[in-house]
Amino acid sequence: MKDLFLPIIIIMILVVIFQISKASEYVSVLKGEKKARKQSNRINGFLMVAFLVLGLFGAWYCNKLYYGDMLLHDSASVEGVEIDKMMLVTIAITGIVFLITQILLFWFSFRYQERDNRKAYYYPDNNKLEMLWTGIPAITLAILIAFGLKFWFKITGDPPKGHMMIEITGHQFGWDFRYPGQDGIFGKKNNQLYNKPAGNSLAVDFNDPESHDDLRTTELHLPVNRPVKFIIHAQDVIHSVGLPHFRQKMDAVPGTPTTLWFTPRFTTEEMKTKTGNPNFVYEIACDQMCGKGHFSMRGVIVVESEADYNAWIAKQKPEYYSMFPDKDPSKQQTVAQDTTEVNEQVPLAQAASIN
Amino acid sequence: MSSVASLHESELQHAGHDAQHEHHQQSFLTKYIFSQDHKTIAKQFLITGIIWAIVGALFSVLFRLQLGFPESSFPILEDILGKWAPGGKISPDFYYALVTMHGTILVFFVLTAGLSGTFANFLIPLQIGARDMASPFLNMLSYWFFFIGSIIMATSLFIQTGPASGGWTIYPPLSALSDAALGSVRGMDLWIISMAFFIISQLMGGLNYVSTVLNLRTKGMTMTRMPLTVWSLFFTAILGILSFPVLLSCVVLLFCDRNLGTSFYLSDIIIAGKVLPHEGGSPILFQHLFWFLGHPEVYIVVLPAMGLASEVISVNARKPIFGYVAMISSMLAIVALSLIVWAHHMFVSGMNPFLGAGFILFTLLIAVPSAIKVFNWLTTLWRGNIRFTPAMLFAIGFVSMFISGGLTGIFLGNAALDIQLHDTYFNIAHFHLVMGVAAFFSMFAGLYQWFPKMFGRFMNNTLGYIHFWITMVGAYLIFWPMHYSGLAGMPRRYYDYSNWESFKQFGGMNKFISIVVIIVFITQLMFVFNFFYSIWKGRKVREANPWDATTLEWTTPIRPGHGNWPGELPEVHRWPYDYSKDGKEFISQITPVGEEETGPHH
Amino acid sequence: MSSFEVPSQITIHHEPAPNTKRIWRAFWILSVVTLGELALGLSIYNIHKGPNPSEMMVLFFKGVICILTLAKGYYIAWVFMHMGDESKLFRRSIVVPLLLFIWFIIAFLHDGNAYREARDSNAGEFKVIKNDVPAAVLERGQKD
Amino acid sequence: MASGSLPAGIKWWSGGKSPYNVNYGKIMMWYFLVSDSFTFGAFLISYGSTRLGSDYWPDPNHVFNSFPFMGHANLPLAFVSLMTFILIFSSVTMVLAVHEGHKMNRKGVEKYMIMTIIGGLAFLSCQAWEWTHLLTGSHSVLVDGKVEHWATTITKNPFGPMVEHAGQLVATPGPQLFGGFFFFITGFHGFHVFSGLIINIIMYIKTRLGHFDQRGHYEMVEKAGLYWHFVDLVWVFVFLAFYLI
Repeated sequence: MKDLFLPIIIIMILVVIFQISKASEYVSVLKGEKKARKQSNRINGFLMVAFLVLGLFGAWYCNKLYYGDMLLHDSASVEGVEIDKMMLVTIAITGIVFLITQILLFWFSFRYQERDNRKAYYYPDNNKLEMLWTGIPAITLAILIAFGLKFWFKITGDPPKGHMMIEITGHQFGWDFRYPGQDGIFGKKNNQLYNKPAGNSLAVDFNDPESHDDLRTTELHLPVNRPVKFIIHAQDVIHSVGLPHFRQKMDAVPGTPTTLWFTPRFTTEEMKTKTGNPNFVYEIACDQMCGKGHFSMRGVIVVESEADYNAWIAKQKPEYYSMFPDKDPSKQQTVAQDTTEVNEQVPLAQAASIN
Repeated sequence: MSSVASLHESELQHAGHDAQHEHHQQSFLTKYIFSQDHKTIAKQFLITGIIWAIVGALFSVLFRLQLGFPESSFPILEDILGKWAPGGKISPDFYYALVTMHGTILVFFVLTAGLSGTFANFLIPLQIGARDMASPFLNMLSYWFFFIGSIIMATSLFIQTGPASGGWTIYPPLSALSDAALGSVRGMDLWIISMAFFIISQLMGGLNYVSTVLNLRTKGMTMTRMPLTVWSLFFTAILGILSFPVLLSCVVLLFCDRNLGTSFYLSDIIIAGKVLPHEGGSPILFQHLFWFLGHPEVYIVVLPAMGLASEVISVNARKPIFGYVAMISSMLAIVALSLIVWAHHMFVSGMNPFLGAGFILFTLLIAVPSAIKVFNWLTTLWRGNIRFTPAMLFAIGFVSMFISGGLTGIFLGNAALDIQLHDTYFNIAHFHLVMGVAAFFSMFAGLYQWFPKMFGRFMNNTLGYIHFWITMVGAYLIFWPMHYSGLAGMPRRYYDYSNWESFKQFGGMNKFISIVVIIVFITQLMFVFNFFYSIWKGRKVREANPWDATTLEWTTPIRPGHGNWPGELPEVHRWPYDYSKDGKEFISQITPVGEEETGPHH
Repeated sequence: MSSFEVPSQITIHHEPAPNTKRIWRAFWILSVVTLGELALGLSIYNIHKGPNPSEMMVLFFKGVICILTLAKGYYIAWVFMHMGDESKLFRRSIVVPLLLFIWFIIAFLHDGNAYREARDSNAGEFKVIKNDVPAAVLERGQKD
Repeated sequence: MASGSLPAGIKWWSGGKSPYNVNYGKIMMWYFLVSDSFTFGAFLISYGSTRLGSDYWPDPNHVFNSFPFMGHANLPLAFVSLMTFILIFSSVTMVLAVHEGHKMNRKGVEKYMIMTIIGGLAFLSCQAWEWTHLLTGSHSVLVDGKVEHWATTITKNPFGPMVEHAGQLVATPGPQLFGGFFFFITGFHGFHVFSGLIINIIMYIKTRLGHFDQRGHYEMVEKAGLYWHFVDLVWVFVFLAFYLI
């Protein structure tokens, strides 16, 4: 019964509206079309202005609600600072145009509503005006394009010297991270070696000596103020490494590596105080639809001081040793085997959590 | 001159003559089902479009329920949807199917077929003074191919594994591998087949529109005497002819990848624990091909909307459209530019930055003709004598939406900013405003305006006013806040945001939006009711030209038969925008130019 | 302004050339050009077979072949399809849209090339086995 | 006449007539061909993009080097050139049929239509032979350290780079998409030839039945001709993309 309550009310309202409309149509036929139109013109003209005023108020209110409190904290990356500025400039320019055109639109509608004594002004064209509003937008856009291109080439170009590299691999539905280890070079990968030996879910070729010191981690840690370049892979479908706080994003495309780079500016701890949110974390959001678990494809980035980072990375164990525990100099065979199993179970566990 | 064949006259007249002869013996089947009359075909497109619009909008209501109330369950959904909503909560698989179908249906079936299919068929012959389309038979086929396509798409909703669920852009490998998503098992094949039929339908329609506009204009109807509606539909048809075939190539290759084991779009894939043998293809190639259609498609949607709005504004402001030639040339510029900017949808796909720079340049150029159009509409309103018919309200609403949605395009076309906004709610707000709501507003404007011509009756005005105001306010309430969540990076196409530290703060906003969506949806149902009710019960049209308009369609009888004009075709003497000229309220296009008339436009 | 004194019979059919000489001439041109292309194609083959293939030379030959093909396309469209007999605006309305292919081709080929570079250029940072083309690409000829 | 200009002194765009002096059917056919060229263009450009995106691509001279009844003779491009000539020649006969149509000479149209149809059949037969040859061929390929024998199929390509194996040069698997694109695009073209052939046969029958004489013009033949020439035109580019460069 309760389920039916709402639909019944809605239908009742619709029936009432319909009856009123029907009645008003009869009235307008009786009154004469011209008179009825006059009345509805007045009402609609008034509503136009009311909509404009209330709409502007609503926009202001929405701004107050979201802009200050939730949105656009300082960019967490050095490169993002300039992009934020450009964003603000673009918001300002488009905002002005928006205000002018919307106000004119609704004001004209109200001001020039049909009146008996009014004659519309026959004004078919004016080339000067056309030139004016071809020229001004063109110039404004040229400026925006110039800045846009500058930043575009900057952030898609090469990172500064001394950057670190991290390989990030997307799969349905999660991220894997690989650090190149001491030598700064990643070991080769070969898809044919997938899960050979078991647990090698990144298909690393362990015959390549450069892979022996590569670290595979479940968390992504970054030192603050050091440029980092992500080398992005995807194993199955297209994913996207979305880093809203760092103002960066790049698709992960199967078969083709892509890259992005940025320089984190604040540690996670600093951001917690800045945002006033004790639970703050940097998140990697998958931004390219990748299947039913798309919404759960979350990664966490921990930005920390150089010292903390060094301490963390020192604790990580090369993946090689967990694959081949007998090669591990510290010979912790049992522990290593456990890791293998865990690695194997990760995708399954994630799949289960979605169902 | 051996083979002097004066085909032309007969060509102009043939449709009418044939129709006149057959008029009395038409059965129900030839009159309403397999009709070759452009007006009936237009109505077929329209009503099919309306049905699809309800379905597509209903889907959005369903997934908005999940987005707005992620922790609630609605037991009624399980009764209706069965396994797709276990426990009254939509499953992620079905959620993505809904999202995909919502996009596909609205972009292709409603805003392409429903909008330009309806109005191109209805208005082109009537407004240029032709008996019918150049090829009424192909025109009929065009509808029936669309119909078959839409039946196939509808079938895919009911198959075991569900319809396609890879997003309306169907990016492979997600759409190519049946292990990647439930919708990619068989739903995707049906999607592709359905789309192939749809493309053929569009092609036949488009060729017909173009050759009709070129060849069948009545005497005196020069190209620069055509109403802007015809111009916009003409350009739309050209865009369709040039871009839809590329979509065909694109999806046919995808079909091969899915079913024949080729690897056009696939390379180095490990899925479900298996290493696939595909090698050498590139998923980005698909995106290039798709957006080569996909971007013009946006203008296929919005150009007719511009044309309809221009015409409605001019008629109801009782003023000529300002800058007629500028309006045409800006549309031409939009057509040309829209075909060369496709890759701005792919700025974060890993595209080469230098290539990206070219696309930034072309993309932002489009803002110029768009700006010209907006200012011209504003100037048309200036010092007019505006009648607020429901059609006019929606046309003004269109301009407002076009401004709001268009300006955010400047953000998205600028790659440095697009990186942050790509695939977020900002993007959703942008394209829903500019090509979703705006195009719908124009479609409504067109329907209220030409309903009397279509059915010989008026729609109820009061319901129209209520429809407009709730929709207008609702559209802004829905899409305005989305800009904010988008600026904060909230990704689109998420099933649930509650696990995300960065986005869960927008839960309240999502709930608010969902409630507004439901109200707006119910209002649209009210419009649909008004539409069908008025077909049979609306106030009758008593005069041939109820809006005091100048264009040719109002010189036909109130309910024109096949062939449109009972006698000779009218001859045209002036452009279509002589409103309030020389002290006259309006001067029809068929009125010869007087000796003492002023102005250059005839 | 508006005068409609149109001659009563406007011909829809174009008068074809009085004889078929033009058609046969086009046929011979097409044949000769095809033979020329064939010769160039075979010389590419021979360059490849040689000990030290000159990539520049191959590229040059390929460019010439492309131009010859466009010429063939021109003859087929203009003579066989009678495009040369159509009105100038009609011709333009067909040819101008085809100009889109210029940007279409540039963008696609450029991007294809860029992806190959992206796949190959990250060597040193990471390597992918399949991209190591065997060094011994000595001869491409092969016994059946 | 070749200048292609319209008679002067007429306002071609003033309505009530075709601005190009062309019947609507021909306009539609031409614009359909423009549209179709975008379909083909998209395929060929995809092929180009993929080819440039690959590290290695087989030399076509090497893949297409056989000729029917010539055994293992190495005759690069010979057969495909024959196919090209067949198609060009059938284009010539088609245009001659159109020419006869202008003169309202039914016998002439019939004669040349028959020749065109034979040309089309010959082309399709050649293509069938070539496909069969590729699909049934056997080439040794080194796969995972073992020598296998492959044909060129939609997913396999035995024309990869050569490596040394057991003291001999053996090919490795080549780019899969070579076969994919080759069979797909030539297949799509073949489909066009096939449909053109069907249209031509219909035209022939209609000519035989005297339909066009009754109608007073042979414009249908002209439109079918446009389609047929387009198929030829596309082949020129397929020939370029797959065989020459």
